[in-house]
Amino acid sequence: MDSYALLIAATLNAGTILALAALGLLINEKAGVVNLGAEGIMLCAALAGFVTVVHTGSDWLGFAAGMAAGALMAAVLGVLVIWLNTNQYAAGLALSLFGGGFSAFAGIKYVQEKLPERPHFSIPVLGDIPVLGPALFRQHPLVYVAIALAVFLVWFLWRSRLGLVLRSVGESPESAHALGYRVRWIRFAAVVAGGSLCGLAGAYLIVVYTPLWVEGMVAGRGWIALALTTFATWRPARVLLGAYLFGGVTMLQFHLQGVGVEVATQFLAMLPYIATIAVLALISRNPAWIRANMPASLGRPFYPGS
Amino acid sequence: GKKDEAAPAPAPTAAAPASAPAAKAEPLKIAFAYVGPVGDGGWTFAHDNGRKAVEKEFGDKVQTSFVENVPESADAERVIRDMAQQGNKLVFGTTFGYMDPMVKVAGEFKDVTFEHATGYKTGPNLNTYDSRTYEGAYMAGVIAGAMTKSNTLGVVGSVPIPEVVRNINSFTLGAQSVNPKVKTRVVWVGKWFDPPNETAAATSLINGGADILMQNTDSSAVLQTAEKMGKRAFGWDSDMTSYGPKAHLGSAVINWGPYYVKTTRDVLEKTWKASPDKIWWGVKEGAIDFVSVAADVPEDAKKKLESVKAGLKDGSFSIWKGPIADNAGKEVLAKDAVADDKFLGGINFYVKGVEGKVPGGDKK
Amino acid sequence: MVGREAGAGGKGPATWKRSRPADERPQYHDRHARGDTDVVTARPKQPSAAAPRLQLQGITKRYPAVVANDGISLSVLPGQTHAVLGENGAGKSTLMKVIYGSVRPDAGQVLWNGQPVQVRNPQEARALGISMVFQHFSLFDTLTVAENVWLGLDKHLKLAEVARRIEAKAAEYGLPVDPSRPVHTLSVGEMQRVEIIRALLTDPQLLILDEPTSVLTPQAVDKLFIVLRQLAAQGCSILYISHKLHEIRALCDACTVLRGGKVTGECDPRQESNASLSRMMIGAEPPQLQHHDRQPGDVVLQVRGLSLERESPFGVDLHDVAFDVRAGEVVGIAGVSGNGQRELMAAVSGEDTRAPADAIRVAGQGAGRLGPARRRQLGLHFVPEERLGRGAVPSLPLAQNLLLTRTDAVGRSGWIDVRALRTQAQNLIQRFNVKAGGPHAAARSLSGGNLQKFIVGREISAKPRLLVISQPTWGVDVGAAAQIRAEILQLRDAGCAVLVVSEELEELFEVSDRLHVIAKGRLSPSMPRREATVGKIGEWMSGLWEPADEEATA
Amino acid sequence: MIRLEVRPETSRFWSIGSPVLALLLTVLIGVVLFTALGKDPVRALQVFFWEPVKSGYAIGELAVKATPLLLIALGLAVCFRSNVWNIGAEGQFIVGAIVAGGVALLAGKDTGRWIVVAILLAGVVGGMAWASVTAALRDRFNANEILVSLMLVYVAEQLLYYLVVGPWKDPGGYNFPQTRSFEAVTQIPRLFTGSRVSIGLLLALAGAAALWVFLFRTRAGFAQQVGGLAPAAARYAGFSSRRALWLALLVSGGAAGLAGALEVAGPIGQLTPYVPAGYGFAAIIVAFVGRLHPVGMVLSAILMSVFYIGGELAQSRLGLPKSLTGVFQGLLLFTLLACDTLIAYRVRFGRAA
Ligand SMILES: Nc1ncnc2c1ncn2[C@@H]1O[C@H](COP(=O)(O)OP(=O)(O)OP(=O)(O)O)[C@@H](O)[C@H]1O
Ligand SMILES: Nc1ncnc2c1ncn2[C@@H]1O[C@H](COP(=O)(O)OP(=O)(O)OP(=O)(O)O)[C@@H](O)[C@H]1O
Ligand SMILES: [Mg+2]
Ligand SMILES: [Mg+2]
Repeated sequence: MDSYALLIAATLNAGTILALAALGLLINEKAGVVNLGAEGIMLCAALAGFVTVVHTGSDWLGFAAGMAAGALMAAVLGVLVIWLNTNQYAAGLALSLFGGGFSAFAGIKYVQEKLPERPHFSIPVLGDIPVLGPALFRQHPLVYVAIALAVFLVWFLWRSRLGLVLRSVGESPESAHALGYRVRWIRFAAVVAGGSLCGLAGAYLIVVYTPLWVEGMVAGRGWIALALTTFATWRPARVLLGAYLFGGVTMLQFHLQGVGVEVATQFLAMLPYIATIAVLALISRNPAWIRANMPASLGRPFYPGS
Repeated sequence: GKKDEAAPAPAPTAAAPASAPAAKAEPLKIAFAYVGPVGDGGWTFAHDNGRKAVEKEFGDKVQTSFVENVPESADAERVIRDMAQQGNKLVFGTTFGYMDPMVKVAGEFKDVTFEHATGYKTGPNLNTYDSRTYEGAYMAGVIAGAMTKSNTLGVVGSVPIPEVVRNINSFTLGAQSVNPKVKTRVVWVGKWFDPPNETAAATSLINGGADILMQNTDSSAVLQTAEKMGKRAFGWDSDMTSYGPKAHLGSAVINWGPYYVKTTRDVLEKTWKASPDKIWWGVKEGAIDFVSVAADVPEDAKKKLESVKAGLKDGSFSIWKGPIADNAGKEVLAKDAVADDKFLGGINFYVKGVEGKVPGGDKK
Repeated sequence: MVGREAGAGGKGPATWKRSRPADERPQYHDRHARGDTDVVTARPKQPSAAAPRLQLQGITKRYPAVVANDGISLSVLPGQTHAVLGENGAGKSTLMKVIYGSVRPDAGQVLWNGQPVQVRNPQEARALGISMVFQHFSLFDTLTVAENVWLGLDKHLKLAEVARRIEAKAAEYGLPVDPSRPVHTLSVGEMQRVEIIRALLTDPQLLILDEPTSVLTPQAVDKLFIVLRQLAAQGCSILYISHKLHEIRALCDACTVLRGGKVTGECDPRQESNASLSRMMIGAEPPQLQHHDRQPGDVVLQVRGLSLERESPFGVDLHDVAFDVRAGEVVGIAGVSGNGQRELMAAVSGEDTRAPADAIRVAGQGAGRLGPARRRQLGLHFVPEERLGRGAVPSLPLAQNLLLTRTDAVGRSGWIDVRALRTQAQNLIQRFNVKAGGPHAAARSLSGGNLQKFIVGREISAKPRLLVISQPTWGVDVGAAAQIRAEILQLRDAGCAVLVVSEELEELFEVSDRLHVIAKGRLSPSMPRREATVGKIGEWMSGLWEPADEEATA
Repeated sequence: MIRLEVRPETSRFWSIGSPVLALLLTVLIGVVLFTALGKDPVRALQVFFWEPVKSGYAIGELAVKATPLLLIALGLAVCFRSNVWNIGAEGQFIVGAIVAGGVALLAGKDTGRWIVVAILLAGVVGGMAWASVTAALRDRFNANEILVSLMLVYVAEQLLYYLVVGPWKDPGGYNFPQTRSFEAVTQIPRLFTGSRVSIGLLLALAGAAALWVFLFRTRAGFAQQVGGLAPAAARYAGFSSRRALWLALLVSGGAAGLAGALEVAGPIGQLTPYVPAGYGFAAIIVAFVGRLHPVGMVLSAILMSVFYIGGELAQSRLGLPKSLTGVFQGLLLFTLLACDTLIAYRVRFGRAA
């Protein structure tokens, strides 16, 4: 029983990385911009966060640095795809490749660094409930922030006027432009916001999940976060659920090994990826479903005045 | 062998002396090919410490350089050939995957000495060397057996090759030598160096009840996970005390320095000889040690550790001495039989007390 | 926060104020509340009742390739319905965008109610009281009507309040629309209603309409005109752009004619004829079409019992469609857009191959299952209504665009003879008077009308046995439209079977020998052109044709 | 204020000038970086750009590196031109290598040279098969090919790993994760003695020529690209989008698989977990930098290899970190994308009037 409580706790922990990044990407995509640079952004942000914590000793400054790094890189992408009308896929890939290379390069000095003692968190009272406490209430505050963020986004995107404007820009930038909205700046803001959340995810990975800098340590989580937005059909609550599902599958492969299930470990290691593919196929099967939810101008450049 | 560049390449390492006396003989150029980054804090880091030991020992008589992150793919051959072409007379390749490329290049450059770590192919100018990491694992096991409360130990494994399986077994044997009730659980991450997954694997071992962890991977992630979750663990390859001061029980370290210094001296003095067998150094030669034992380890465990170490040093103690049975109950070493290096090199089973099966172990 | 004191003054011109119904006033005040916070510079300081509502002086807008507006001056009086007339590319839309703040002029001045203003963006324009309905709808398909309107309002309102106001406005002008429906479920006419309601909700003193009727049925046009006249009577000025001269003559009381970015004339359209207006626009009257009666030949296209379920959720089902097209005749299909034209064209052209083979026969062969390429081999050529992106690849040169439907320059092995291709394109450009940089010019560098000429030319010069052409002159100016229509008739006279789908009745009356009407996925019986009247066709467009008629043609 | 103004027509000058400018900018940034790292920039540039091409042997090594990059990039160009975003070429490369390796393992002492042909075909088939998973999921379920193809990379890696630690493990290999070394007869024929350049280079160059003809001189190639430029126009013209999807993925999968076969039966000579070396991802850069044009890709594959080898040399000669290569590759792609703006736009200084 207790081991399952801990499995749940580990799942929440692993899922939060994905949730933060995927919610950020969701904001991007609702505004019509695909950010294939998520992986590179998360890497650089992780490094920035790590370096900051190493030098200042403050986790929160680390998160802030991660967000700033994410925002900065996303801004570069934003300028390329929004103002220079560069192909979004190509620019995103470039960002991923660059981020991977740059973080490895800049991080060499930090490979052996370690962070000061990691704090423990527990919500008073709730954290002491047997089973539920260790499962749910002894998490890092950002775990709850991710949940709150999803709830906020539901309200923001579907209930607030600003959210409506954001969606309208992703839906038909031409119409939004005709109505006088500053499409490019709105998209840019969304890209930067999304990038900073990806950055937060990277910082969370390194400050909370694995407090250790290693090149390439994001290990595909940026791509999985991208997949999450599609298979959540661009709904924040589903993004959250998907992130936990995926975090759970990742943990499960080790859990199964630990309890002695005899499957070739390689097949267990494939599990998260095959799960992603399967869910993606299931969700995408119904084109009407996708069309009704996908921002109509996703991935398309916008030329004002055409 | 092309002698294109007259000007010698600038010394790549900061420690190299700025001005070589012109009158003196050319320094011996030594190159190291590393599989990981020198800053991994583990395997490659330990090798690089060995390189630094050589520089310290011989000063301006040698000039060392290295290439890190050399993939164990088609690139290895080019990098190693380039090292030979650049006038290096001694080339170390520090991972198993460089074996075939080194065999190839060694055939082309007869006047260069090649040293390959952890492989099994040799040649007239190619030796293979290794260190008995399992001795360190055994010593860690002794401490773990004494310290465990749940009698469940956990090991995060990298790749299920005999070396790693041997270490897991030795760890278990060490633990059982002080606490027969001990069981070991293994989780494989499939990579030598993958901190996030090492973290996840360590977490799941702890969740499954293990209270002391050991790892045969190249990062400190397992130790740090134990620190965070209030359990205990060991350092591996190098002293990792500072990565988890509270969790750290001791570090099984590899010291490549002695071997590298000896080899370099042999080459300098032209006494280097080809060895058809693997040159395998351990506690006895000063290549393996167990250091920084935690303060709260009980005295008898510390004593036991010291006696094991002493026994390994003078050869009076053998870790792999029968009777030893595998975890299916089959006897693999009869009573009082001592395993030879060939046996050790092919270990492909778990000893009694380790749970599960070696991945791919049933195939042979 | 600023609402009260700003609203109190009622800074609009007197005429405007007088003409407003009392219950509209709070909204009017709201608008000015916004104006105070956001667009201080844009607000006229001192209203003067005598001044024209809008005055443009020497507006110039240069684009890299052209001077779109060259020193244009015009003025619009309160309550005036002012037409702006000109060929494609004359600069009408650009001028409107300058007024609405979405394009910034290089030179010139805008006077609003006598005060010089700088309109920097559409929000400022709306704050002044200028609203615009664009040539292409600026609606968001997946959003509801209310959300769409909300996005076009600068007021801080709750969505529910917006919905209430939509209903109130709809009732006032007789433009019923359900605020909770997603826009993609609306017909084109309804979409335009949403656009107009959105414009009206900003309480405009000047409403700009850029080609609003190109997608409407005659009935819908009549309804729109009623609304516009009502607005004008209330003192709202209207700037109205259309290529349909009779509309302008029916609706407008002033007219400015542009040619090549310059004003070439001003007139009272009620005093003019189509011919005189054309002369002002293009310097000549459009050639009169020669429509000789001719005995049609064999059936080239035969459609029988064609029923298809919609493919897209926003589409229309086809029910038991049947018709013939004979060699040497032009058959027209009238109807309001969104009644199955798109689906019928896809089935006929081969883009949709779900129909049973025998439901569509081309030149005697069952073609229902054949793709577009195979149908072209049977002699069926098709001109789609969308030029850019469907009829032509925007980024490719004209020469390459030939390869979409023409294989003259392609060898048997699939090898392309580049030189032959270029010559072919050059010949087309000359023969059809396409204004383009040459065979290497990218399709997107052409104006809509010129691209349409090129595409029509591409299909006509293939010497088809059957030409299917959808919206041949949509948004195309009078001169080019006349040229395209003449080409269609020439083709007919040469013995080709032609099927024309259009929403413009004028056009269908001009070119067709027989007419069908499509409504809700059903096709009416055919009617000879001589018997066709706007009234009757309009009736049929709502799906009301006598069963007796059906028997008559069966 | 800097403004961009749409050119009436895309600039021919800049379509060639932009990659050159991008390279110059990258080198410039490199010089700044080298100086910042305290290295002599002239020497660094020499190591990076001159040493990899200064001798016949060095050029041979360059070709060894460029061959898989070019082959994969050629396939990817077909995909990207058809708007099919296959970014899982790495996975197709791995599976091609696996299947080719499987065939190579069948060879015995007395097998004939024909086995090489079988190995290459097996690589092609393997890569195609892996790519067709992506194609099928996109075709049948409309699943996003970017994500599917990428996820399949990880799956392929595990599959390879499973085989080399499991069923295909070398019985005499001390349980190390690798297969036996292939028989000598499986070795891809080399072009010259003393160099590792194999017939793979000829295949890649022939592929580039074939691609040029296909894209620019055949109607099938035209049809293939229209779907990427304007899907509705392709439907109108009757060019099947499914056909384009399958063709694109099969071609690129086959090319990547072929590269995998050439790699395992060439310089590597056995299957190990280290077969995947990132060529599939680097080829994406090659494809873009070569602007999806066969000739351009030949040049960019060479350039990319220069970066790789120069990066290695910079380590052993200058003590610079290996990851510099990744930085340069990323930078090059970035600057190129930015410079490409000049093709469609003209830069104007001053305020928008
Ligand atoms: N954004 C732009 N960039 C460059 N040139 C433009 C732009 N917009 C319009 N033009 C040019 O300005 C001229 C006027 O275009 P405009 O759209 O105002 O014409 P129009 O009179 O509205 O034509 P139509 O009757 O087809 O609507 C055209 O020649 C066009 O090429
Ligand atoms: N952003 C732009 N950059 C350059 N040229 C443009 C731009 N937008 C429009 N144009 C040019 O404006 C002209 C007219 O464009 P538009 O899309 O308004 O066509 P149109 O007015 O509908 O044409 P037509 O009246 O012939 O149907 C074309 O020549 C086009 O090349
Ligand atoms: Mg216009
Ligand atoms: Mg127009």
